[in-house]
Amino acid sequence: MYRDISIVFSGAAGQGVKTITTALLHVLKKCGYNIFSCTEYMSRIRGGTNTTEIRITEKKRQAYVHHIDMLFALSPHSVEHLQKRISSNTFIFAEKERFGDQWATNFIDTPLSKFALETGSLVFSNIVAAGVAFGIFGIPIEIFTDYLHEQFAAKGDEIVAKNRAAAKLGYDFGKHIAADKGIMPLVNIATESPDTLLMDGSTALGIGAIAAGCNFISSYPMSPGTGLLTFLASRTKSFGIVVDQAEDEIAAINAGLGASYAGAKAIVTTSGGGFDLMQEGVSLAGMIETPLVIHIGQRPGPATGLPTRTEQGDLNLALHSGHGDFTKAIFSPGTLEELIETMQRAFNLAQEYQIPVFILTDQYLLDSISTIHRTKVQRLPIETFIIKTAPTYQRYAFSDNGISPRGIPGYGEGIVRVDSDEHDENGLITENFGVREQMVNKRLTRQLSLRGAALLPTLIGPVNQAKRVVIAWGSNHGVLEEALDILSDNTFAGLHFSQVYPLNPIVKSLCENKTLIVMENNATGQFADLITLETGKPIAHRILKFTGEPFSVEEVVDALKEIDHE
Amino acid sequence: MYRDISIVFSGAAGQGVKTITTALLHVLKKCGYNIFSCTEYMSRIRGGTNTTEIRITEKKRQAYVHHIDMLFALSPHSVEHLQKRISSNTFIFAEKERFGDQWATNFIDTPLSKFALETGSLVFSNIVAAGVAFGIFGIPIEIFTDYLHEQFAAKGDEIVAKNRAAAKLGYDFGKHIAADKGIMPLVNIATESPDTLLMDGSTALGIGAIAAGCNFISSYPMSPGTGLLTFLASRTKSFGIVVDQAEDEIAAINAGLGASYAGAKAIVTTSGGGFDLMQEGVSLAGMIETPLVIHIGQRPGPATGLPTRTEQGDLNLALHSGHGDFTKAIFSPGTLEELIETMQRAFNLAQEYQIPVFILTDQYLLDSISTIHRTKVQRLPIETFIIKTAPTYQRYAFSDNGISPRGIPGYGEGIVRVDSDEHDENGLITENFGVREQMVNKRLTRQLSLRGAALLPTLIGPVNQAKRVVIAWGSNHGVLEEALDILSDNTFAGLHFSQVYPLNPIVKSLCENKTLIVMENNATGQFADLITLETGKPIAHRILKFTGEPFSVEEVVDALKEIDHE
Amino acid sequence: MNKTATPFDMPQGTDVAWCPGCGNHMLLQAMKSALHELGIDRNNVVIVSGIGQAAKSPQYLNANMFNGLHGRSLPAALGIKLSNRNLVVIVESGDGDMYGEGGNHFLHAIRRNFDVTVIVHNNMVYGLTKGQASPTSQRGMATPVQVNGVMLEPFNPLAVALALNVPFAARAYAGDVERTKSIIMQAITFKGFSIVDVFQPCVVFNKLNTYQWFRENTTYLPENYKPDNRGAALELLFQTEKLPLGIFYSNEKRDLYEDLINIGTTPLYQHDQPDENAFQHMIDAFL
Amino acid sequence: MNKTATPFDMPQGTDVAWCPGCGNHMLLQAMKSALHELGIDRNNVVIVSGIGQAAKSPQYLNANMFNGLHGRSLPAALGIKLSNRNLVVIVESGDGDMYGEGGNHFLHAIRRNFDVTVIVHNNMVYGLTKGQASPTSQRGMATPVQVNGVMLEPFNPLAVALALNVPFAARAYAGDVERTKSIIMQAITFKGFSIVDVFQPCVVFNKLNTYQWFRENTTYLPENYKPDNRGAALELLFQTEKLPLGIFYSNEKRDLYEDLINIGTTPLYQHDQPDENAFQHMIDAFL
Ligand SMILES: Cc1ncc(C[n+]2csc(CCOP(=O)(O)OP(=O)(O)O)c2C)c(N)n1
Ligand SMILES: Cc1ncc(C[n+]2csc(CCOP(=O)(O)OP(=O)(O)O)c2C)c(N)n1
Ligand code: SF4
Ligand code: SF4
Ligand SMILES: [Mg+2]
Ligand SMILES: [Mg+2]
Repeated sequence: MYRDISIVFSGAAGQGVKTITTALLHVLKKCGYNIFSCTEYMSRIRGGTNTTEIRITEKKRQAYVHHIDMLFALSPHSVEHLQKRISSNTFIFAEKERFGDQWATNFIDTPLSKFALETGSLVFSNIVAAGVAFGIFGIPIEIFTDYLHEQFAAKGDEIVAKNRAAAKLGYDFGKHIAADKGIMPLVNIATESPDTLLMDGSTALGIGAIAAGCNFISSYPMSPGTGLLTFLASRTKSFGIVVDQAEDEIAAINAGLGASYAGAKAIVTTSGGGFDLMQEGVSLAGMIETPLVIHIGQRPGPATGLPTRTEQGDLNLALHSGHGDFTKAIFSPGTLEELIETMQRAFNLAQEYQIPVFILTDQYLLDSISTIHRTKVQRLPIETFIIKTAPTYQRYAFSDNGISPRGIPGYGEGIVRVDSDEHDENGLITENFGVREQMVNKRLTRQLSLRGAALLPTLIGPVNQAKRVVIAWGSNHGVLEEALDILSDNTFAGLHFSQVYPLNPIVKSLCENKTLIVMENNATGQFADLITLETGKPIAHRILKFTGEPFSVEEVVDALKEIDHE
Repeated sequence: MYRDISIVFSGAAGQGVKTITTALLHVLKKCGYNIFSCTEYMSRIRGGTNTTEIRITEKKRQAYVHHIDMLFALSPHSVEHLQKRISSNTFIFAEKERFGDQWATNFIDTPLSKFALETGSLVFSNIVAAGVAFGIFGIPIEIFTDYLHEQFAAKGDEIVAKNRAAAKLGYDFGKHIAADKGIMPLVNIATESPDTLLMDGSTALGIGAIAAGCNFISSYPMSPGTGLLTFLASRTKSFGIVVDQAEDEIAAINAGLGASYAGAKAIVTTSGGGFDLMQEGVSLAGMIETPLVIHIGQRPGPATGLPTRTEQGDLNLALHSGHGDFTKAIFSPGTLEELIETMQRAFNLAQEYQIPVFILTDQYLLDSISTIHRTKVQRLPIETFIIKTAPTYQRYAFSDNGISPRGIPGYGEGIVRVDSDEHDENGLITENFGVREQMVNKRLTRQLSLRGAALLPTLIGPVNQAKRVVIAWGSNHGVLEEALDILSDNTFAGLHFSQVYPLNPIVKSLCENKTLIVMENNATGQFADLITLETGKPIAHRILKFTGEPFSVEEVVDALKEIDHE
Repeated sequence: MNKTATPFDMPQGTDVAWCPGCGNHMLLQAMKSALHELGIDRNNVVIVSGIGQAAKSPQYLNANMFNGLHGRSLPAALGIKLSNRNLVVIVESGDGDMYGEGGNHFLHAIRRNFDVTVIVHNNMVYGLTKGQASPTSQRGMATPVQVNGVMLEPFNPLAVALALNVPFAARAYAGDVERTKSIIMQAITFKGFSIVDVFQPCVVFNKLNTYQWFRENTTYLPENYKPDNRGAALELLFQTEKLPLGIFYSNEKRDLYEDLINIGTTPLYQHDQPDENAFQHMIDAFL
Repeated sequence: MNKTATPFDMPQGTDVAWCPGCGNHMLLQAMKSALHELGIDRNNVVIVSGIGQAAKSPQYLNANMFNGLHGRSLPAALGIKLSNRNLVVIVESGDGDMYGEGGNHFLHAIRRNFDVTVIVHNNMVYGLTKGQASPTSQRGMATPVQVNGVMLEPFNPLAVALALNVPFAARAYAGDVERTKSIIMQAITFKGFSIVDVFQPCVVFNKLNTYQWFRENTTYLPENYKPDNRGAALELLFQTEKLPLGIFYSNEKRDLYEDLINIGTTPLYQHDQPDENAFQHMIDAFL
């Protein structure tokens, strides 16, 4: 009797893994199950192997697990690809006729094509597959057929009827297999209110941006940063967002800065390689003190690397991006809530401090689907800080905190000059050494208050008592939480950072007299180094993964246990 | 009686400061004086104020001093510009008729134009000025007139004669003033062998590159990186160097990598802003394991900043450049000897380890002129590491130290594939997680031996005994040496790093139980942070300067004294 | 040189970093007069530039200024225009800035056809970095990098622009302030992407293309020339003897990007709060 | 499709990541046959590419490969050619790779006229990143980013190339393997910068420009067409009804960059030690 189940669908690109899992997720959500889904796919449009894991859990979980309870293998390749995750407890559903030689006797022959053809066409295979899954779980078929009705109503009654028929064939087969193999139905662990929203990370980011008043995006497509661009593009009309697909990343960031100079709330989105090209623009943002939000969807590098996989390798890159010394902030959300909230925070901070602000995510986080309660969609007040200029306006007037009132061209009677060269208070070029020094200090002074305002990490477990603290950032929020929960060892606690730079001074005290363990998805431990630099504390252990896959709950548990035994 | 004198020439761009100082330096070198010269200029072609300091010293010195013993002010602006460096001990030579209102009674009226016109034309003013200087120093005029003969012989006897006449007028005036003002002639502190070479930093870099067998440069002009490009361009013929001025920095680095792939010894040169644009290329170098030397002539940022000034602000930028984790090395020479040597080392290391290697210099170092004894021009054996490929050749064959034999296309029977995507041993695209992990490790393993082979810092003074160690890198070698010498306090010693990354493990032991003081030309202390990260040692004091000027000997002495009093 | 005072003059005593005799001084005068004669409110103009001698122009012109990165003026100008289409956006750039480092933006900004005026100070050399070849440098010119003379085919900016269907293409000569001013005025008035490539003598680094050279090697398009034929304009631009000056092509029929993407006349800074109903509606779609 | 075995075939069982039915398969076949029929030694060819579906081509062709960064194939090709002019250097790129991200290099590589053959797989869409507009996308095509359809003027690559005085410009259609092969052969044989823009159907993301569309909307240049007139070629390229295929322009009279800068035939890897006399001589000049 499953209280926590992992079902994996895997097949070639174009085989419809996405259709099946979307249907499943919607229906499961409607039933009030806690669901989480993550996906890994190849850098190709057809063929290869794409895999999606759906977890149905009693507690709300937001992490990838390695083990597979049920596998729907749509292609022989997928079994090969997932070999390491398959155990003797894994039920493997596959279609014998597709597998030929590669058929194994413990597979459950699932005649998707046959049922689909019976319904009228092969296109129904995916609905059959979803039907099978529902049959096995023992979830009432009506909820699924209602969903199908909703989806296909526009296409006419016949289509709806056929989909229902396909679903029914699959469903009955599933029920039959469940009985046959002794698979117990999913107990009712459906504790979630139906008032939740189902979405992936990119969507949450987009919602956050819109909530922040974002009205300009210029970007060049690059996985996994593109999702945010398409999300905003599809909302152009409702929210009056200007969307421009740039000719390259350099154009994107310079257009973003031009827009921001003129008063827009601008964002750019990209990934590591595209971001490399934006660095001079980041430096310009620092110099002209113009707000900009930069989203980096991380993926494994160097160079093109693994374009559709996940990694957390761009922290140092963002932190030290752009030549010269100036102020930055970096957010690293790990849940839908955090994605929505930190995006708004990023916009507000960028406006208030007139600096470039980064959001670091990764493929795993952006493509993972989960739920958030409608009421948990945080709305921060939108702050703008634009003033109407007086005739004597000076864009870079000196001030105590380093920040000058922000004027924009065409609003007020002042002239607004921004300059990539070192400049005076008017924004005009200067080579005066004294002014230079003051301007450098002006650009750095704000770092102090920014530090004080930095988000505190989320405490996971008894941080005060525990002697070991496991530190994670970004997408590793869920996996750390779950691993610590499973470990249930009071000597361990966790800290999750959804802002990685600057670090609030309180972080230092949190780390006092602890054995620090940092887990992150890169090869060297970039955040580990940053913690040391910012707090002076050494890092005792680094748990690093850089295969292109996210951490699984199991391997984090194992890694922590190993530390425990040392 | 001067044993150490600082003479400063200052005027508008186009007024000939360079002509005067070049003449002086050549003649002084011929006389065997120890000379050092540094220059600061505005980002404009005509007008403004350009200033060159020439030091004649008893000991060999390679540092800027703040105080001015003698100032030749060719324009009123220059006095204004240099006000802070002028004291009651400064003799100011200027032409009354040029100064009008701005004339001060303590100036020495020096009728350069009048003498020049007497000789025939205003163009001789610069020669007159040089003559005045020689007259004051009491250096025999013949050495100067011989130099003029050499320079102008090709232009005919009349020109030579006129130049001599101009020189004589100036010289006599200088002698007269010296006598009048009680300026003592320069004692004979000429201890240098005449067998020295006189050159600036860019030249030394270029000589190093040629000595290393460099045969390809592709770059886009950017101060102060351009000097290396023009030096190599002017040697195209003698050394068969392919020189291509790229359309932008992105093209430059990608052309460099293409060339290196095909077997060339390639270099690119730029400054921080241009380097920002090269970052994706650096990442590619890391991924395809292709050697490349990258010269960054640093200048003050962010953005365009102060284009013709000096700073050491790009260390973090270089260190963390390019997305993804891979191996790099960074050199930071501080003297002519080090420039020549580390450039060769950079090429050899790049070839041996198949990695991008950086040379960080700055405007101050590149434009400073000094001497190096002919025999001190180090020549390292040129190493290449290219193999003739066999039919079964695999570009990324796994090996213990992570380095695979390097084949190039068209040499041997193998096929040579390099790939920006994650790849297998053949260089073909892969998405296999296991191979990915092995390849990341392959690219990082070599870091270990690279660390062991890292250059040790130069010890200045009694490092073992001293309780305080002052750390400098790059262009601050000379100023640290001189400041410690002047301080002559046994509790202080110095370390100069001409390689800043990776740090040799021995560095840690050098820092054991010392109060560490780091001096550098940037606003945050980038190398200070790196020392802490690499050695675990905290930095007690940071001496930072970021006005766009180099450190002066005086201010370093003062800063160290202040620490002493704490 | 016609030096009438204009509201675009900088305060007296402003230090101008250009060399005496540089063509930029005249071009600046032409620019200021053009803006003045068009009666444009200086609070409503943004001059966008990159880096170079040319790109310093807005430092000497009293209006809003975005003096950005080398080569990147066009994307910045695009961002500005799309955020507030009420602003008059003018780009001032050098031949290296626009056609070298900025070449890709040149191509794709033209494709967009947003309303911007691009003035390129084409001195056929990199001035600020001391005399290397620029994309428009003529064959044979020796420089510190091109020691054996320039060998590349000179970039033909207006031909490329026309190949991309630019709606307005003109060439001027800075030595002729009056006609340059008039061409600039027409370019600014033109709705859409207008480019004016201005021959600008650099008296220090370009000893080949001097005032005299330009006078001898240029000629204005005939009075009766009709700038409505792309093919004919291209033929004139392939001409290498007497380089024609004037407006080669002008065609206001191409749609403006601002209209196509339907940005309203309200500047973005005035609607930076999302519509609350739309927001709830969007959210609810994920229920 | 003519699938003769060639020395450029990859080992049996090599996984090809393109979609079934994609035009790239045919173009690959044309490439391999062209190289084979020209009798080129595969050890002597370097295929350079960027990133995209098109840019994967060299992964499936058994020769030396430099599969570099998105948009950056041309500079890499330049570096390779200048370091060893004995190598046959071919670039395979997509429309986004070459004309979008790589636009600036496209301009300036043509100006250099080094000996390289550039094959652009022009599917008028970004394939690998899932269907956004590319510079050559036709107006009106809706995509996930261009939700209201593409609005920009499509990039006219060969017109731009000709404006830059490219010496060889051709267009092919991947659906016609034989004639594409023959055009590619002529491009490779041509000494200088040769570009072949190949219409390549993307069966997944471009539902507008399908095989059928290309068949209906293209036509070969007449048999008697003489590719020696730049103006005439441009007129043909401005044509928007039936898009002509074939060699628009071919002119071997332009000097090669390799000759102009006088690099010898000895590859650079063979002279990577400085001449000792020259070195001493250089040093002594600073005495
Ligand atoms: C990214 C970058 N690369 C290089 C430079 C150096 N740089 C400044 S201006 C310039 C060229 C200027 O030439 P042009 O645009 O023709 O202007 P001009 O000075 O001739 O008016 C260069 C290469 C820079 N500032 N930024
Ligand atoms: C610097 C950078 N930006 C963006 C990307 C993402 N990217 C990869 S391929 C591609 C576009 C491919 O389009 P095209 O060149 O037309 O090739 P196709 O896939 O259509 O053959 C993009 C945007 C990248 N890899 N690198
Ligand atoms: S260098 Fe040339 S372009 Fe620059 S200001 Fe002087 S004359 Fe003008
Ligand atoms: S997505 Fe299009 S271009 Fe890419 S392989 Fe598939 S059909 Fe070909
Ligand atoms: Mg220029
Ligand atoms: Mg394409």
